[in-house]
Amino acid sequence: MPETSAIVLEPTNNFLSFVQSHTGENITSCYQCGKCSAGCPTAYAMDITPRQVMRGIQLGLKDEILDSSAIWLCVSCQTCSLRCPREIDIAKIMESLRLFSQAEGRPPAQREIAVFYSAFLQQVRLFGRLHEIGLAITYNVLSMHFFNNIKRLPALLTRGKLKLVPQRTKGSSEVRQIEARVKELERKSS
Amino acid sequence: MSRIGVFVCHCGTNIGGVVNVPEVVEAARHMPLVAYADANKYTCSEVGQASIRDAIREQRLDRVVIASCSPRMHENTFRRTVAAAGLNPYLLEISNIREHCSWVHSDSKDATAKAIDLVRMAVAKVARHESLLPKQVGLTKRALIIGGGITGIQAALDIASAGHEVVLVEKEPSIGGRMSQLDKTFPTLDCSACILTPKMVDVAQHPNITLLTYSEVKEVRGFVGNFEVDILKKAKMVDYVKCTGCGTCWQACPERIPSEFDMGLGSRPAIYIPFAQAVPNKPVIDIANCRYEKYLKWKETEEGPEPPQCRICEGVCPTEAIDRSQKDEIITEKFGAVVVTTGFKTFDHSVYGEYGGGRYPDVISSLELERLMSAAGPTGGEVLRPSDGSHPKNVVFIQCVGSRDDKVGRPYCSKVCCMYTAKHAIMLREHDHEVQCYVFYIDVRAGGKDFEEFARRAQDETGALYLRGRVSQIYQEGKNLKVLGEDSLIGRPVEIEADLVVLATGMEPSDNADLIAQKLNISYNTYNFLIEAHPKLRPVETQTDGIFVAGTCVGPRDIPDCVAHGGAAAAKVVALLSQDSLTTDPLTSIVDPMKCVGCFACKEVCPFNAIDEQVTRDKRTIASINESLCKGCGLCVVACRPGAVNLRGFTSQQLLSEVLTLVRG
Amino acid sequence: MSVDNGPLIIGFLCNWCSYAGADMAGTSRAAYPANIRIIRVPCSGRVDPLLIVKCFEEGADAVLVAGCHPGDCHYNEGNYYSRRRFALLRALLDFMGIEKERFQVEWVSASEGKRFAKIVTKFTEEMIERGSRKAS
Amino acid sequence: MHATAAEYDVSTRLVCQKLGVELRELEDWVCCGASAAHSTDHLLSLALPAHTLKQAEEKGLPLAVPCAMCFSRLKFTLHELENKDTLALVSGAVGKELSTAVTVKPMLQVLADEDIPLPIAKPLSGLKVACYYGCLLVRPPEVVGFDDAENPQTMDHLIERLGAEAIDWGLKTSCCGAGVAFARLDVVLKLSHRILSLAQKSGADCVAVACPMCHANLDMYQKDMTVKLGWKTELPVLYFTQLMGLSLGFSPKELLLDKHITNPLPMLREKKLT
Ligand SMILES: Cc1cc2nc3c(=O)[nH]c(=O)nc-3n(C[C@H](O)[C@H](O)[C@H](O)COP(=O)(O)OP(=O)(O)OC[C@H]3O[C@@H](n4cnc5c(N)ncnc54)[C@H](O)[C@@H]3O)c2cc1C
Ligand SMILES: Cc1cc2nc3c(=O)[nH]c(=O)nc-3n(C[C@H](O)[C@H](O)[C@H](O)COP(=O)(O)OP(=O)(O)OC[C@H]3O[C@@H](n4cnc5c(N)ncnc54)[C@H](O)[C@@H]3O)c2cc1C
Ligand code: SF4
Ligand code: SF4
Ligand code: SF4
Ligand code: SF4
Ligand code: SF4
Ligand code: SF4
Ligand code: SF4
Ligand code: SF4
Repeated sequence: MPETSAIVLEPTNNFLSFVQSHTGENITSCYQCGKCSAGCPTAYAMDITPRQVMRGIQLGLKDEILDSSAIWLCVSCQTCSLRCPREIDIAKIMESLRLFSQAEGRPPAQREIAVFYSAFLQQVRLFGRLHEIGLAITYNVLSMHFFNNIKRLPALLTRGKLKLVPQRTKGSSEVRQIEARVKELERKSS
Repeated sequence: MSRIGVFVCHCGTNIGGVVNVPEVVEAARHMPLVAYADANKYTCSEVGQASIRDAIREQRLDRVVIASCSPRMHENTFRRTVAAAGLNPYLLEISNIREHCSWVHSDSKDATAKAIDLVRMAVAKVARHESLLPKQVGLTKRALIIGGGITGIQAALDIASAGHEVVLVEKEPSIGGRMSQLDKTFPTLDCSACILTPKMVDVAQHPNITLLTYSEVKEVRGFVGNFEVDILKKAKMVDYVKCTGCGTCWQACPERIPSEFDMGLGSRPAIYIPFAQAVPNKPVIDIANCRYEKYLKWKETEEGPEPPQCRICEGVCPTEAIDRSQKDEIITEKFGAVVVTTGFKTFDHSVYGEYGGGRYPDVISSLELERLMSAAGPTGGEVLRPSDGSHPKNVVFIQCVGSRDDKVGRPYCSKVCCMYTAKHAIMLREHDHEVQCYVFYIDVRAGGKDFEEFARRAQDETGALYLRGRVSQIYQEGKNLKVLGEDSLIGRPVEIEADLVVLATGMEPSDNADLIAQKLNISYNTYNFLIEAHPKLRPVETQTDGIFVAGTCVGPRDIPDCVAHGGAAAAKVVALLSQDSLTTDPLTSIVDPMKCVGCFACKEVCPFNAIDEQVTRDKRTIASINESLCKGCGLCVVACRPGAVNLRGFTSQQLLSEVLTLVRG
Repeated sequence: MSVDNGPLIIGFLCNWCSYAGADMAGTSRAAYPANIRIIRVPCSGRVDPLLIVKCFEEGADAVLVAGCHPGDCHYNEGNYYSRRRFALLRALLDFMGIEKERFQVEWVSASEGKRFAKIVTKFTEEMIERGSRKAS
Repeated sequence: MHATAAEYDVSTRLVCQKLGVELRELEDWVCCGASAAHSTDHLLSLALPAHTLKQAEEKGLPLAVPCAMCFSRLKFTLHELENKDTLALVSGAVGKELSTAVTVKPMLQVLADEDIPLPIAKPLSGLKVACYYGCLLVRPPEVVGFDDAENPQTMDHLIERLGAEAIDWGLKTSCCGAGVAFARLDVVLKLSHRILSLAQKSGADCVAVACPMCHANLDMYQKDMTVKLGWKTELPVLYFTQLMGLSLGFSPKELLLDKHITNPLPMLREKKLT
């Protein structure tokens, strides 16, 4: 952890209780076995491993955790949660930490990933589903191949007749409405 | 009319300093039925006890209340005191005015008022006490031991040496248990067979021990001192009187079956002894796999292709010991005590999909490694990879597999695997100096005499690299295995390419441990480990008198602990069997035959199966309580709607009178 | 009844755990109010719900039943039965117009002397606050 | 769920047609937001998939989802909506009364159904396939409720029914790097390279996938792997629906097999499957 002086521990660990109550996960029960980090595909690239993220929360090292690259490099693959012997949902905690970090307006340690995420949402907002050109403009590190062949993203229904409906974008206005309502709800609750 | 005597104790200033003792004595004098009241400085002292005895005689008292310390402290002492004065010892009630009064209240007035209440309640209760006689029942001076591992062997030898008869029931064809599968043993590295075999032979030769191998306990009836047990003796198809154990048959048998003893790494014939030093050293025929038995089965229906009629064993046996007329047989035996030593099995690691789920031949369990290292094992003591028979050079050990893992429902520590992994690391290096061992651990638990030194040896002298972290995944890559872990001390993922991975699989109780427990009416926990009467103070006793437990069926432990445990259980059994009769506590429940309607609500709740059905002379089926089994919990009393059961010493009338005296004043 | 000040509380304590726990409170001099009168029973499963009803009928202000922690019962499963019975009793008390707060069930082990004292102290204070049943 | 690739789309439709599985596209689906939404806003990450679920519910039809990420989010949403408070909250956000009475299945599960007969025209004999499921199709098991999380078999059984050999290998469910490709290509390269090289070492002629994102990561960057990680060969990465299509008698062209970055045609020709 990027701390050069000794860790000064406070008798009350607000960060731990905050994370625990918001995720419903019992982080105290982590016994630091490292199985999460051992199986994490991106741990090698993280500044601190998922196990150390858990330990950091146990110690209340809020800044180190919320400013870490680890929370942004986590790809939500669920491997850690699947195997944790203490049945901690680490992936869920990582996800929450990203939210907390953003909510505090911290500059993300992995800027590109965070930017990509918001570019992505921007797309959904505009078109209801992904539009490769739009994303390419918004996110300039685009590899053209990736979205080259994308026509639509079908959620398909089995049964009934095969009836292909041309792509519509009615969804996008719905997304904007949903987003507006989410914002409203969140404003009320905070 | 009763003549009750009340004796109030000062306990120096312990009681007297807070409670106004003279005031309590004075109040007692005016309580109904109280004929005499007095105070004592130290009631439990010889002087104090003498004054009670004198008062009983002089005042012709027929019931006594002593207001003093907790009954848990001196009830038995004072029972003897009143008995010495000729009273029935159960006509005594103790009023706890020290622990429950003077020691917890400081206000003298409140404490005195409370002490008077407590005495009044005791007086009301004692008036309703009856004379009770502890019963004497006879006992069978024989012990049954279920399971012939090292624990059962030790217990059998100790009980037998104390002069009592022992029957040792073992489900396998040989005794020896898991220890017989081990190569060397920590922390001294003695050869397991070398220290175990002499004990096994002692069991076979001891005049007081009857060995019933290939047998199982079917049913248990009765109670302490008087158990009746049905034992199933499975057909061995070999006449042990004629058989000399010459081995001709098992060498000739053409059938090959994976050997249970070698963890499936080797094979055995259909007529077999599990291992060379087996006791008894005589074979059994595995009916399910014997060719001729299959042929006989086939004859019944003639469906499918006809199997060969082998019977080679019969042909070669020089003593004509093969006896196909044998049938499974149930015998009934009587015992005074039972010791359960059914041991353990290792956790089945195939539930760990991330470790290959049992698919990779070179991911083996530690017990399999023991067989590979054993000179008597399938590879003659050479450690060879199961996949291709090559000598592994990079060996990864993973500790805590199936232990300390909520995900697989095994949160407990198996206690021996840190140590045996260290043993394996040391021994692999002894087998082959080029072997590099890697040990993934969470903690190295080496509590025990010479254990830490031993575990250090693995790290200091063999160059084994200990890595702190639990492995997340193993996968096959070409001929080798890729192991993904984290070194949690440096905080980085590590990858190792291994030739062999050894999983230190945890301990769990043998199959059917729960069924055995149910038959014996003893408790077991969620993992089926048997529950002792008290984890610290009564480690080998159970809640059911006369039933004892020892060894790994109670919880994970190593050989030294198993031997100590087996010996401890034996000592308890010997203490029990050395009595000529057993005294039963008379504070049991009793059924009023006139009130009982035969609903058996009582029977349903009784935790000790103490309630039987009984037919009265007028042909009604009613409940009857076996006083030897009843432990006086009183559950039945509350369950009985018509109020036909009552618990001696705590009758419904007594409890009610305590309440009424208290509330009405 | 000689509790001059405050409520009368009857405590039924199982011999193996809670009675011993109360002894432990004594041994460790963990003080608590003197309102409670303890009746020893072999097991919390021996306590007949009807007896508790009787206590209230006769004018007791509160009843405490304490037994071994679930799983620790000296008789294997006695406290398991009592747990179920007392849940039913609570509903019944409500029906009879007795505030169910006046009846409390606790699990106290033989080593929890201090805890026993705390439980009794708290319970007594609550009952003082609630007042005597006669008065109300 | 970034979008579905044409190869997947086309081959799925062809196969469905052949098998008589009839598909209807939701008129109005909304992107689940994938990891982007759940990385940044929890409520939104539930509301977007909930909207899609609602439509399926209104139609009374089960959802067959081709994208693993999308499937995962829909299942997660269903799982979270089990909680009454969450249900109310998300209903508020979507502006409709939601329920959890919708069946959501991955396309793989729908098409691998053993009850649907496979009129095999050309068995894929001699073809060794490494079935790659990726992480999200099977995880977490209590949420997705589909196959074994460590060693799934659905696709393997299907591939065997096509006459090919499904090899046993150890990285079926290892993560390929998912959506970090844009920002941290190095990470995706490393993870995908590990997967591809194990598949190849284990004797596979190709990798079969069931998700557009898995496909993109494994198929597109093999050249980059050669440059950065010394990946010496190529390993075709096909949609399982393309393999189904081949065995059902469609031509490589129809199945858009020529559109992949790592060209599978030489390999298929060598195996005499084209
Ligand atoms: C890989 C490994 C290495 C080990 N190495 C060491 C070591 O180096 N040093 C050390 O001290 N400890 C070691 N141990 C631990 C040691 O094996 C055990 O402590 C010991 O063997 C337990 O003995 P037991 O008698 O309790 O049980 P067991 O040996 O399991 O014996 C139980 C017996 O009961 C029989 N049985 C079971 N159920 C029934 C039934 N229903 N009816 C009749 N019979 C039944 C079984 O067949 C068996 O014979 C090791 C354990 C393992 C797994
Ligand atoms: C801080 C601490 C906490 C512990 N907590 C626990 C716990 O929670 N649970 C647990 O299970 N264990 C606990 N233990 C361990 C436990 O205390 C011991 O296992 C146990 O008390 C040992 O009992 P013993 O009879 O062997 O020895 P001791 O208790 O030492 O008894 C030996 C007796 O022999 C007497 N003696 C010594 N020499 C002679 C002589 N020459 N002649 C005559 N008499 C002699 C001594 O005066 C002493 O009375 C704890 C230990 C410590 C230090
Ligand atoms: S796997 Fe679970 S217990 Fe182990 S370090 Fe990670 S979070 Fe902690
Ligand atoms: S969910 Fe995140 S932290 Fe967990 S293993 Fe996957 S990438 Fe690593
Ligand atoms: S009998 Fe009990 S209270 Fe009386 S002196 Fe003895 S120890 Fe003290
Ligand atoms: S050949 Fe006969 S005597 Fe020899 S071991 Fe076999 S059964 Fe016994
Ligand atoms: S009959 Fe044949 S197969 Fe059966 S035990 Fe004898 S030799 Fe072996
Ligand atoms: S003894 Fe060691 S290896 Fe075994 S479960 Fe305990 S800590 Fe793990
Ligand atoms: S519950 Fe009472 S009435 Fe019923 S059988 Fe038992 S003793 Fe008889
Ligand atoms: S008192 Fe308890 S042990 Fe005795 S018969 Fe009644 S329920 Fe059974």
